[in-house]
Amino acid sequence: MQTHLAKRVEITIEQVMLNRLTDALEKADVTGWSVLPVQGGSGRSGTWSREGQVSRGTGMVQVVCLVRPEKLDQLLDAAFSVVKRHIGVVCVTDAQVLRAERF
Amino acid sequence: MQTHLAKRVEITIEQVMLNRLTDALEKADVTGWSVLPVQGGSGRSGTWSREGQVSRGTGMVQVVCLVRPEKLDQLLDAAFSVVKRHIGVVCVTDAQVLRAERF
Amino acid sequence: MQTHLAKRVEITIEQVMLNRLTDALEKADVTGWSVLPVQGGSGRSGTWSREGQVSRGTGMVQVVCLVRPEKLDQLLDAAFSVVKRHIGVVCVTDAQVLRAERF
Amino acid sequence: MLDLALANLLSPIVLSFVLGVGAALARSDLSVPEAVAKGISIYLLFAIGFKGGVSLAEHGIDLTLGLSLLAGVVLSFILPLIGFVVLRVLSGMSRTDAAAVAGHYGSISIVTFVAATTVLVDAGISSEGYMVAVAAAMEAPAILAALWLISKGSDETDMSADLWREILLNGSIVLLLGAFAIGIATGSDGLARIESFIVSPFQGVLCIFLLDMGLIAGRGLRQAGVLDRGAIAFGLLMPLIGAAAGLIAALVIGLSTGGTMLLMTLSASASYIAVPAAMRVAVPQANPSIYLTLSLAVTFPFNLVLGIPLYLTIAQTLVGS
Amino acid sequence: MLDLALANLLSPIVLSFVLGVGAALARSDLSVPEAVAKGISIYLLFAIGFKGGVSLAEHGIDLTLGLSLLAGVVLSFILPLIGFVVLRVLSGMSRTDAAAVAGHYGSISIVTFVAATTVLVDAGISSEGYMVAVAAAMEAPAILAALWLISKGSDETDMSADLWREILLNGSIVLLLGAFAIGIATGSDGLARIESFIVSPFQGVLCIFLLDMGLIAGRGLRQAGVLDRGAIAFGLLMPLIGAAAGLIAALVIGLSTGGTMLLMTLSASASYIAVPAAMRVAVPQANPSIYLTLSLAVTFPFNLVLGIPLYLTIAQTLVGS
Amino acid sequence: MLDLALANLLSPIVLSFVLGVGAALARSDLSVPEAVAKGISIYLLFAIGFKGGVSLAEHGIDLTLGLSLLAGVVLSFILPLIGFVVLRVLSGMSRTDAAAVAGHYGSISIVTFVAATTVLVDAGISSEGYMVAVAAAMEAPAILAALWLISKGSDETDMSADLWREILLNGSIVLLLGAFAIGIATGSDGLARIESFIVSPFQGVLCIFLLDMGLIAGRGLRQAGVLDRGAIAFGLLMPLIGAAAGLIAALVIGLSTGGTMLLMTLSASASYIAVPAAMRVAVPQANPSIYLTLSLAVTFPFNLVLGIPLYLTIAQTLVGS
Ligand SMILES: Nc1ncnc2c1ncn2[C@@H]1O[C@H](COP(=O)(O)O)[C@@H](O)[C@H]1O
Ligand SMILES: Nc1ncnc2c1ncn2[C@@H]1O[C@H](COP(=O)(O)O)[C@@H](O)[C@H]1O
Ligand SMILES: Nc1ncnc2c1ncn2[C@@H]1O[C@H](COP(=O)(O)O)[C@@H](O)[C@H]1O
Ligand code: NA
Ligand code: NA
Ligand code: NA
Repeated sequence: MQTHLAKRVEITIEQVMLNRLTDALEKADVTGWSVLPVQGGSGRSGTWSREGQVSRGTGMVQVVCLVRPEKLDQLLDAAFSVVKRHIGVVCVTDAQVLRAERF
Repeated sequence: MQTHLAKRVEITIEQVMLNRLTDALEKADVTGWSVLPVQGGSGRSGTWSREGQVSRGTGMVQVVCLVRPEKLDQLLDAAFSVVKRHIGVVCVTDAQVLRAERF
Repeated sequence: MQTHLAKRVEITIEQVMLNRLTDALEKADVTGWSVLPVQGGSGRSGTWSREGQVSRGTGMVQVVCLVRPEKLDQLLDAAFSVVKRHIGVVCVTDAQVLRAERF
Repeated sequence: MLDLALANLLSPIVLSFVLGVGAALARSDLSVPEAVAKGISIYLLFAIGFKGGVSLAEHGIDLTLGLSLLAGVVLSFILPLIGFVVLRVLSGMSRTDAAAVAGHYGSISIVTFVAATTVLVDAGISSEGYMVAVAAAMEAPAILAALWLISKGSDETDMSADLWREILLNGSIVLLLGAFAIGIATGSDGLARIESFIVSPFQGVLCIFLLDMGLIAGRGLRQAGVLDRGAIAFGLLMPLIGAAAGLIAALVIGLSTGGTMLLMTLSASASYIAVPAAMRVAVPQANPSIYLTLSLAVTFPFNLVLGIPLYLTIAQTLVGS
Repeated sequence: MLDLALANLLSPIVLSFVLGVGAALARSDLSVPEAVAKGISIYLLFAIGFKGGVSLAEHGIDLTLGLSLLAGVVLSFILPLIGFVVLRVLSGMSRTDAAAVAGHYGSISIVTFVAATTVLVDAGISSEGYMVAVAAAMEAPAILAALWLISKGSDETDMSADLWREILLNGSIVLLLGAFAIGIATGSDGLARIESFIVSPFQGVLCIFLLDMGLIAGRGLRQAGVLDRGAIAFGLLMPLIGAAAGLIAALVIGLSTGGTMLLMTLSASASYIAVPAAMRVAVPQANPSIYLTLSLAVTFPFNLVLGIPLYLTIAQTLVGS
Repeated sequence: MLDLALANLLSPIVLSFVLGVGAALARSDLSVPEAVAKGISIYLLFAIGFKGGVSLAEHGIDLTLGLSLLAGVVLSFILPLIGFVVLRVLSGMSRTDAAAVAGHYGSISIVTFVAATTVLVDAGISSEGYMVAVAAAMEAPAILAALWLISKGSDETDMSADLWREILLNGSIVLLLGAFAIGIATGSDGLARIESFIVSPFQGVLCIFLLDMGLIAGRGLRQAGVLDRGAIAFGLLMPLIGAAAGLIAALVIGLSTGGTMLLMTLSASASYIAVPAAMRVAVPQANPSIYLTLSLAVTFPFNLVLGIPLYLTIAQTLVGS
């Protein structure tokens, strides 16, 4: 089956920042993403879990974006502008997608 | 630690189509997958979120399959037959797995 | 945007084993991970779904760790020691990350 | 009528809905978790089904039971055909979209039904317990009609035995009919045992559910751009056409005032659970934003706020109160 | 007895369970969200624990309290040993699987216990409030017995201080005993304040929970292929053996009719929460489908539908009503 | 006072909180699903808002309404400034962290407020219905004060129109005020309809919520290492300062005994929903562990267990009972 090169970008970020991130993505002309719930984790600021959250609103989510390789830099700039001062992790992998016209 | 080449296929699809997809996977002799909930997203058909879903049943899920490289085409054909006329995104990455006998 | 090589390790494991896995990760000096809920799946031990779980505690989760390449073996050893006798799948992909100092 | 409309407007139920709409339009982050909303809808379906069954067990089977079920099935099948024609005249929608929308109006909205029964209870008007079964019977035929309309155009639809099983064994229908059967089996003895769960707190729980419906409808309204003017007109006109059809059927069968009002409400209401799910599977090319927005952000509020008191007034006038 | 069985069968609680089983067997998509089911089980544990505590506070500590706890611990440890032997005779299961299954039957099912207390309340029969504490005491020893059985075969098990902490501080046990303690501390004054939360709607909430249990049991039945005939026979026989053992203990201790019936029920019921979780950690090589299906799709329905009225009849006959 | 403190301590509500703390400290896996906790908080906000509105509708608008709102706004803005100074003296926290913490103490904790109203209801003491609106008015000014304190230091904060919209249209505030408005509009007629949902089971539901709060506070206590001694002292002293400020305002305005106690409680309590979320967005460099632990694991338990009976005793002494 015919596949096309793409980049898979996975951004783990605080729920309260989600709207700001997706706004930035839209401005950077990235129109497709999926948001996955994260139920816990650990990092430099310690360990947390959704059910142990003091303020239930401050959990994290994972935003997965598939983009054409040439759009990657634009996307990373947009994501970084939001993630910069905030907790968050950005991870890029090479991928193949079906139906390239969608990205 | 000894690892083995594999393909990681990630299919984002409407919840209502999940059973049809997994049936197709089974027919294509793919026996291992995990289903992750998706809590929102954006694409050509607009932005949605699970809590803002009018019909709560029509959210999306992400199906992750790890398969041996030689099974990839079979898998993609099966997935594509379901995804074709429906909303959905398919993404393949190269991966390494432990315990190859499981795939 | 400057990115750095990293490994993305995805461990799918029973919820009851999660604490044991993260303890092992911590001992292996891996300090960052995110836990994603898994709502169902299929494997050699059959098909299951979270809502159809007899014992709601025995669902699965996916632990995603981003690490520097040189830490991979350490991580896999730690993960394998827990996954070995238990249900579970480990998958590694090459990735690029922003802000390497975090990993 | 004006009094009734005002009283209805000032009920906690309707105001909770209005609060939800307002919060969503103002883009507040107020939201009801998906699991809680699903839990509440399980509660409402169980309670309404059970109470219907108990009422049937107490009042015995009416001669009109069979006729009412038949009327429900026929209305559910015919209303989409009427709706389709009206929609093609009023709006510029594609044939497929129009058929998908029309299908929703043959089927029913169980919350609208629940709200209507609450108004009846408050007004002290009794109704046939089996109307719950009529509601269940009206889910599926509308889907059939919509798919028939679509397949008549050259568009492909994806029908299968699997889909029919899913439609007929849809969780809401099974729960509603199951609870109805349990109500019949256990009668008022059974009711006595669980009354303080399914009767006393009912209206309060309904408030929270309508708050959530309001939030969803409000979010829908923010995207109302997908609807042209003709479509919106349809969303307000079609419930009246449905109610009229329901009224005629009720008069022919000879239902009570309460039963008449409920059959009108069922006919006037549009599905937003069973039909959308079936449409996503069978007709993925139809745009879900159109039918969901119309059903939930236009017709549902109309029925809740104006339709229900109107239907009650008409029923009282024509059948007697 | 027949009357009682019939009355039990026609209670909304049992019928809700039957509805769930039917819906699952028919492959309806009806489901109760995981969070809602967990929320309801928190409610049930809190309510049953609290009421037990209040009843203890009111009736004072019985001389039999210590004996009952002891009996619970002993039963919980011994029943797996008996079950293991029976299972090895009846079924072709591996030693490890047999030991894991047997462990479940020493431990208890709190919903079965709750359903039994509901039957007692309906029948106006009082019981010792501390039976709730006995239930909690019966969780852990059975796990110990199962692990001992397994370690006697050459199979490795994965025991650790961590696991013991997890078992003993299992959320369900902590909540049950914690609520029990709160009930003792606040007594009937405390009960009066929250009565309309934990008493009046109790049976109704239980219906929804049993609907969910039915859905799960029904899905389990669809996979009943994992069980051989001998295993199924065990699932029906073992509760009777357990009940008999519980009965003897109750007669020796001198419990009331209600208490006797509850100790029989506890002994007859099989765990499906604490033990499976412990088994997954300690004995991952044992097949969870076998013990979960047996406990939930065979023994639980048996106890709910037939066992409970049977145990009550026996208790009434032997202790007096 | 001692009697009252003891009675409070032995209430099911406080004991449920204690149970949660104990379970978390013992590292039990007991937990309340996130969706259920959110559902319960929707229930509590709706109920408390509604009842406040009904009480306003019944007793009419007091001359003191406007003054109370004004007092709330002023207290909410000034308390963080006082808190900031106290904190800089007592603790070695950074300027940013200190400002973020201080902001929490100007804002309010709605559960503390709810617990206080429950104590009033139990004691048969009435209070001004509009205190609910005062609670809502006290959320935002504190955030403004905190951000002003931070921006005065050179640290950057991330303020925007968006953030203000989010703060002011925060789900909790919208729901509280919305339900308050519905209560005013429907009055005691409306209340009668949903009383058995929002009044009778209220205290029981609150128990489950406080169980969850206890679990969270207990987990926080396990991480209390982030707090130095000065910070902990602040967490116990600041509520008393707040209560004193609230008392003065209440005496000046001339509130009733109940109203005085509620304004003291509001001033004494620290936010753990609206302010933390705003701080995460605007001041990500402030450490959330510090302000969350202090607010939830130190000040909340203090108010719940000791503060509330203390404030009531003082109000009764100074205003009359
Ligand atoms: N190396 C990592 N791999 C995966 N997720 C991570 C990693 N580091 C941080 N995270 C996630 O990001 C959150 C915040 O990280 P931090 O800012 O380092 O505290 C953590 O709680 C995890 O959910
Ligand atoms: N480029 C993308 N990357 C990740 N997820 C996507 C992408 N495009 C679409 N999706 C997901 O698929 C759903 C439907 O996409 P669409 O059919 O384009 O509307 C979206 O709501 C997203 O959840
Ligand atoms: N090939 C695979 N790809 C993705 N997930 C898998 C795969 N195999 C197993 N899993 C996940 O791991 C669980 C247990 O697998 P197993 O031990 O093979 O029964 C399954 O239920 C899936 O959630
Ligand atoms: Na209709
Ligand atoms: Na047992
Ligand atoms: Na305050």
